[in-house]
Amino acid sequence: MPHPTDIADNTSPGAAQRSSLSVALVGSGGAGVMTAGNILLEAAATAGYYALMTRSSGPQIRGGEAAAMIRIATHPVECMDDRFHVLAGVDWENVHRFAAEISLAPDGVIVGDPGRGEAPLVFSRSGAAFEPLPLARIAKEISGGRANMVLLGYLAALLGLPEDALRQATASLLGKRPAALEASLVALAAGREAAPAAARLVLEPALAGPAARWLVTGNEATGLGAIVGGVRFVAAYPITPATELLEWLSPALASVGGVLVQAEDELASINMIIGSSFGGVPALTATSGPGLALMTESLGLAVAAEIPLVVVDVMRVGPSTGIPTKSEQGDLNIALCGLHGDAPHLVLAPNGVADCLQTAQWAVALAEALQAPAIVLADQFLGQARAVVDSPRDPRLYGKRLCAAVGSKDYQRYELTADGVSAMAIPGTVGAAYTADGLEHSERGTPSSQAADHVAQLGKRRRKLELHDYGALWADIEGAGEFAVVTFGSSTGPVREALARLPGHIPPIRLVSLRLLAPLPRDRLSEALAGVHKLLVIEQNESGQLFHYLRGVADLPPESSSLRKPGGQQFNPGEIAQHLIEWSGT
Amino acid sequence: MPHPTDIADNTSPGAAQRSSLSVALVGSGGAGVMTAGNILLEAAATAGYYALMTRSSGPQIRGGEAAAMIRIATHPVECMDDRFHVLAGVDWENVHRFAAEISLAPDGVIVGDPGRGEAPLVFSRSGAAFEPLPLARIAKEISGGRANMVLLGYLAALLGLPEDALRQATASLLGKRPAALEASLVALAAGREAAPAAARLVLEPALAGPAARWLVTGNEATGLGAIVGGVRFVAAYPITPATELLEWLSPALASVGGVLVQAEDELASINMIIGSSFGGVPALTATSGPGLALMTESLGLAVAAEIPLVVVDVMRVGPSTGIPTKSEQGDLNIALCGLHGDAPHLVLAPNGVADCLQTAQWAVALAEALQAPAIVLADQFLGQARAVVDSPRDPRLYGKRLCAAVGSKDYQRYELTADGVSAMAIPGTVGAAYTADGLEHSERGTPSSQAADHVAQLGKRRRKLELHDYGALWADIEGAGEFAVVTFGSSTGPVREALARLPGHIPPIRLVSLRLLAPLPRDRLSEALAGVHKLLVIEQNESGQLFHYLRGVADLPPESSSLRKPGGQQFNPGEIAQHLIEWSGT
Amino acid sequence: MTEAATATIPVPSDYKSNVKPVWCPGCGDFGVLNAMAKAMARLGLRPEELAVVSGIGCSSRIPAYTACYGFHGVHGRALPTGTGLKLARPDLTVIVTGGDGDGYSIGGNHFLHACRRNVDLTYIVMDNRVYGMTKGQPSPTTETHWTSKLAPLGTGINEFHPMAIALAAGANFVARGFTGDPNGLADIIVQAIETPGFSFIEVLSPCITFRPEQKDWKKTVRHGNLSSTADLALAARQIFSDDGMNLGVLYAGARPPYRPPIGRGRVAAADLAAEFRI
Amino acid sequence: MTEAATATIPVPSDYKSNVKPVWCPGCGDFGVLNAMAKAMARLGLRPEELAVVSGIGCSSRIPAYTACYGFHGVHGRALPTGTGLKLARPDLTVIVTGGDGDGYSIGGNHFLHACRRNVDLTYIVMDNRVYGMTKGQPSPTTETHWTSKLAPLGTGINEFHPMAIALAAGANFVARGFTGDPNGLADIIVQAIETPGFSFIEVLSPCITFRPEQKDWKKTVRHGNLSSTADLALAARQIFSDDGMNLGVLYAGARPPYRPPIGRGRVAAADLAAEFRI
Ligand SMILES: Cc1ncc(C[n+]2csc(CCOP(=O)(O)OP(=O)(O)O)c2C)c(N)n1
Ligand SMILES: Cc1ncc(C[n+]2csc(CCOP(=O)(O)OP(=O)(O)O)c2C)c(N)n1
Ligand code: SF4
Ligand code: SF4
Ligand SMILES: [Mg+2]
Ligand SMILES: [Mg+2]
Repeated sequence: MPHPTDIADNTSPGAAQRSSLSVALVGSGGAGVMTAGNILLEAAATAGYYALMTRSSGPQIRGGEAAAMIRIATHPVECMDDRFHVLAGVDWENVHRFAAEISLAPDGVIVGDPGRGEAPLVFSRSGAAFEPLPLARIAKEISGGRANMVLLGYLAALLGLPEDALRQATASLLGKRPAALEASLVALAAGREAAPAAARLVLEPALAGPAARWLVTGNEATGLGAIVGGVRFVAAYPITPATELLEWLSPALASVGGVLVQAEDELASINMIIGSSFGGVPALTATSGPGLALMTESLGLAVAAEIPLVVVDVMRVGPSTGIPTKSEQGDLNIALCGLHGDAPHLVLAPNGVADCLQTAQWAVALAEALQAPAIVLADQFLGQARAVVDSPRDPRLYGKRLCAAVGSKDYQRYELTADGVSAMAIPGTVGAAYTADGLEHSERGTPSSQAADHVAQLGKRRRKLELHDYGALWADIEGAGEFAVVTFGSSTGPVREALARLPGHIPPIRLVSLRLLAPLPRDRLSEALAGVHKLLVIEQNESGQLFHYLRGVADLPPESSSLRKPGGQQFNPGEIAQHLIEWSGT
Repeated sequence: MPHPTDIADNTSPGAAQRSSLSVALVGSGGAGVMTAGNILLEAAATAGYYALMTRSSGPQIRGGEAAAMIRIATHPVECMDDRFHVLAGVDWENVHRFAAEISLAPDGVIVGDPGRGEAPLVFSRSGAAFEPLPLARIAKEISGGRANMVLLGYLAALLGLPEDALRQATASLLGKRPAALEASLVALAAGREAAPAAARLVLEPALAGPAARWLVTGNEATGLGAIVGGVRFVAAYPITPATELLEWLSPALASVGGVLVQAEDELASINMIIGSSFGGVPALTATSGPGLALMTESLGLAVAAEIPLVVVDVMRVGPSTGIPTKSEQGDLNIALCGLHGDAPHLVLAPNGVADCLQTAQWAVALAEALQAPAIVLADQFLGQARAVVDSPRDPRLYGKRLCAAVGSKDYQRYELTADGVSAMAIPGTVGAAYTADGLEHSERGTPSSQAADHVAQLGKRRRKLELHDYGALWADIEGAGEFAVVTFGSSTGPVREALARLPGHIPPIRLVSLRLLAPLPRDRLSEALAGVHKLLVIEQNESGQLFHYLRGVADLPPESSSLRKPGGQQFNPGEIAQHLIEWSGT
Repeated sequence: MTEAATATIPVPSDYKSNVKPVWCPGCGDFGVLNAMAKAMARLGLRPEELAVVSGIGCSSRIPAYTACYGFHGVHGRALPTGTGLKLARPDLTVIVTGGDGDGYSIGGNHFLHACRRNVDLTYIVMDNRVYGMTKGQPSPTTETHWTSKLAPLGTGINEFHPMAIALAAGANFVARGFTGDPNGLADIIVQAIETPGFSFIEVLSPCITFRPEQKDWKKTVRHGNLSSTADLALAARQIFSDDGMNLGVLYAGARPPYRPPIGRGRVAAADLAAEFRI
Repeated sequence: MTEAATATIPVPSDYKSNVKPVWCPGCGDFGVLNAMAKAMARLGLRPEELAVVSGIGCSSRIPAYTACYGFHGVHGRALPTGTGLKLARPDLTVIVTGGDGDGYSIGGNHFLHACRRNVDLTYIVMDNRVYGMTKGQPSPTTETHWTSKLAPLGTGINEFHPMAIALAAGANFVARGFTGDPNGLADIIVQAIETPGFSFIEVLSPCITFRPEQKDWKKTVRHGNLSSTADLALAARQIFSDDGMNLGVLYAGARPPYRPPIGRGRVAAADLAAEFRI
């Protein structure tokens, strides 16, 4: 049985050129690691590559050691590779803290200034070769020259990135500071010169131009999807890792005539967007686990009073304050079952950086169509990863609410319609004034403690979600065969890549990546799993939340099992491939 | 196949005496329905009967129509009967609102003042005979006489309750107001005189004296259990139907040297009890669904920082504000899965009025032993029902925490012990100062964003709950056979009675009433269900929360199905018996 | 309200719905409902241009008793709901209502920040110094020594001073009314609605059932004893000698309200994608 | 702290742990930690008799840097946690700490009610007029026109006045300190802890990273410019002319603290069952 590293992504392991290369840039605070990383990413994009960058930093609030982790490939990438090919250090201060996140390939390279000492043993014991580069000395010779730029020039040469692309990217990021730009260009050139002529780690040429590509983070894509879907009001309270989404939204909303308010807390955020949506303006808030927990009472109100809205939860490691800067898929439980009483609502999850756009947009459309709250489960990985992706397809889904007409006769806000959706009167509509209520109510909205009204309204609220035709977007389904993997969100990237590493694998394995988690389209899932007799549910949390949820509500094949890993460190394709081989072999 | 009403609880249907009789007393605000009901209940207790009383009232805040529903029996009763044998109205104003709650037996009796007109058709069409009683006229003839007391005297005679017991109960409830008491005794006698000599509805003689019985509500029993278990600090915010629990606790705690604080909101409540428990004083809060929703963020803190505490959720109809005065088992989802991240904790549910004591006491003991939060799912029915019960057995379970000793060397608050429980240092302990943290942490408690620490601490927190020996209290298991019913909480009463109505039923049906819902003792459940090939899960909510939870985490027999009913109206034994017959017959 | 009524001069009854209040007979909140209806009629706004938002409590039941658009939300969150509504729909007149428990206990933070944010809302608190809906527990404004089942020895805590907090937090209009004087109260409500920014009205509204002694308020209130000023320091000084029974407008400021830029952008949503294209 | 140290005269370093702060070099919070340690040493309390409770934020990291018992809870809830701890354990000295976001934004309601409840706590807020931990968003005390990514045009909202609110809500001790003057701040902390009831200290503590202009505070603060009074009206008047840069004790009242009856009951728990026996 082949070991997953043997079947790694690089089509010709021994060859000079590779289809995917991963670089980790590290250094202490102020070393310019992030600037260099961003330039490298943009250069890769400019040169026609796909790419992905994630970041990590030490416990210090600011100014501590940092790591920029970049993967560049000739094909789309939605996760990091198992191993890094290059570790490039401006210096090595405290960078041993990143050891768990940066596993070096045995044939990898460590680049650093010999004057700064050796790379920590946790890295060098991988067997990677040390390539000395006198960063300080070279930088010193350039007026305004900085070590990070020298290192970057060297790296670009090592990887075979065209010089032009690098210069262009540098100009684009540093263009506003001409002096810095000039010095940087000189430093880049100096670094390039110092690189070996024939590097072992060279990328295959990019397959196409970057014409139809975007460089975007998941948080930005989510924000754009929300606005395109129709959101014009956002109230939120800052929280890592959702803050950047809000910071992107604030000016963007203003430019399209919308508004973002910073609320005093999450209780205010959710109720402010309820107010806006009651007023007819589609609304959203974004938060992370702790904030979502504070919103569940009022999410129940949105269910009962039938107020459309979207809550984006950019998940981080829990429970409690957990690890704010790391990713986990641990809020599935609370998103699905965190409301008191029987409170049916929508739960969606994007399964890639670009998919954040489509999923957010769909969430707005569904919330508005079904007059129900929708929770979007993004996560720190998707939200903060910056990626070069194919320009996302426009799903052409827009918020459209069934509204009561002026002068509706005998208007009943909570009328028991066949499909469960009843017309909502927007304040200002003559003759349709009503009071929205979180108390159980009659069709007219008058509070009622009669069991019959309760049964009827519970049924209405469930029905409207169950009867809706969600179309094909509910999941991405790939492959065929009697074995299947079900996953969601940011676990999809490594699962998909693991499967791609097992071409022609016997038995063949299907992939179902769920985009709509609640209500779970049970019939469609059964269809998607027709003929499957062995199922594996893969997710990033400790307790197997998706696995238990699916067992609870769906009819899974008898041989169903679970592969899970707590957050703090993403799955990599290799470990999944390894597991798939063992699992499908038994 | 017999219809469940044919197999009703009354051992000899045609006979003059019955083992259980149900009476509904109704009237408009100020008619004294509740006073009369309470006296009747206490009289039944004094006469050696078991009994149960629930109440209902109209939408008005105060002073609206009211109904006291009382069941008196020679055997313990934990639910209302299918039908009422007597409907007694002081007047009929708006009492049609209780129609759904008061279903009259065809051989029942309606008692009322002919001067007040007839009982609403919704009641009289049951076929019940109308017994006219000139309440107003009789009461008028007595100085200070009131119609409710006349009616009560009549009722007692009708049911065959000893005169002495009634007088004693009246004295006990009105003893502080001698004038009212005297007038009442005269009115009772007058009512008794007006009753027919040979009533059709007479109780069998009580089997034993009331020596070892209690008259208690579930809320009171919960409060007592908590205090006996060791709770000395309560912080809470009023909410129906938990308020009476708090109102009982306030003076009771003071008398044992504890304290109750009214917090500004539920966020404060939960954090105040966290503070108390961190300080070493066992603590509790009580709330209902909306309040529980506000507490989940900080419940996660209690999980992560390993703070023992108890939250009692007296469930009412949800979602949102729902129906505050009615019961539902709809908060199971949020109690089990409402915390963000992987946050293992305890969830318990009392399955009867008296069991509230034992379950609350056990919850305190478990929370303290496992340094974890415990949620107790009571409900409006259990909490507010007042019942005559056998004096509860003392479970002899007390909160006992593993504490760090003075001068512990190299004290590590979150040490990775084998059983997952590590010693907690109580502030004041010399040499063991530490900082409790909701951030992920090392064994010492220092915040850590390392995946390895996260994995280790997640494992510790899960392990301590999973490895604990919960003993026999986890469930009440009754009967044998290849068919089984699983239920919990206040649904247990009607299920148990339904099974009792099917003596010798083929196939025999087992009952498993879960007291410990999380962590679910999976092995014990498997044992309890060994040999079962058809399973029915019964619960009071719309979506089948227990059913889906059990499917998700346990291995249920292949033929498992669900019987559920939304809140607002309790299950009655007859409808369950009917369902069991159909279900077990196919 | 009939179609015709919109064309004729509005009367208070145009602003009441036909839903029967659940309040106890004699509850002070009836008078507040009347005063609101009077004020609305005087302002001549159409009911559908008005929205009444509330939390949970006896007093918070008021929206459904008006003929306006109403929102009966969760306990303590009426102000954020009203804020979101007004920011998204600046064309509506938004009145936020509730009780002392809803507004000052669980909702205290939103009260602080609504005063500070100064969105153009009118906030009417029916203060009965008790939790009516949950049957008689002390609220922040309850007198220290009032005993109840939950606090058998009294709360032992100083009372909350809503008007002092409103001033300190930056409300632009602060007044006290009495339900027993619906005309005077209606005057205050009209003035509050007409004053831009956040207006706060404390209304003494007895709870007949759990605080029957509050029936005496009709004897103890002092009409017009607060004198309206735009000087914050003067207003603060009045508050120091206030015993809670003085009626009238305490403070009417001129701070411009917070106005959201909603509807003013010119970019098409799809064009926002430009920044991501390589 | 070593065993021996408890017997000798305590020094500030006895009150610091060996956990390395995550704060940025130059962060104002270092000075607050030093001042707290100095104050503790002056008071001569043993570290294990002290508990330091906080919420979430850069400033809220402080408990673990002391050698006392510490509680690092969730965002905004430090005051209730401290309140519960103090009520259950009146023998401990409880200090609650945090930032302006933690205390005045999400935690505003608890601030109001802690002032009002007057439990014997000392509350130290490190005010840097920004959310440091989440990288630079405006807090309630942020100046209206300060621009940031989240509020590119400034907040447009009046600043929150913590001391005015504390006075209006009933805090028993109100003062302002500056991290750049650890001795003066230590004096204030000592006085706050020694004054029974709820003591509130606003500490100007610059965020070097997101508000570098706050480095100038060392030039703009005015030492001892607030004059301590027990007269609430006088204190209120001082607040009206305060620009936020005056240091010292503003108010030291004599309201008796809320003291729970814990430990004073005499009934055995099991005897409570008597009332239910028939
Ligand atoms: C989250 C939550 N906590 C508690 C309650 C219970 N509750 C309903 S109304 C109320 C207090 C009402 O007092 P107030 O606002 O003064 O209104 P009043 O009834 O006196 O008019 C409370 C505590 C609730 N509905 N929701
Ligand atoms: C419920 C919740 N919401 C939001 C956050 C994110 N958060 C962490 S710290 C913080 C603000 C900190 O500001 P401040 O209290 O002023 O402390 P500073 O960092 O400035 O010292 C926020 C919003 C959180 N942890 N929890
Ligand atoms: S309980 Fe009090 S506040 Fe509530 S309706 Fe009755 S009188 Fe009014
Ligand atoms: S971000 Fe600001 S407040 Fe936070 S540690 Fe750095 S300087 Fe201090
Ligand atoms: Mg009130
Ligand atoms: Mg701050």
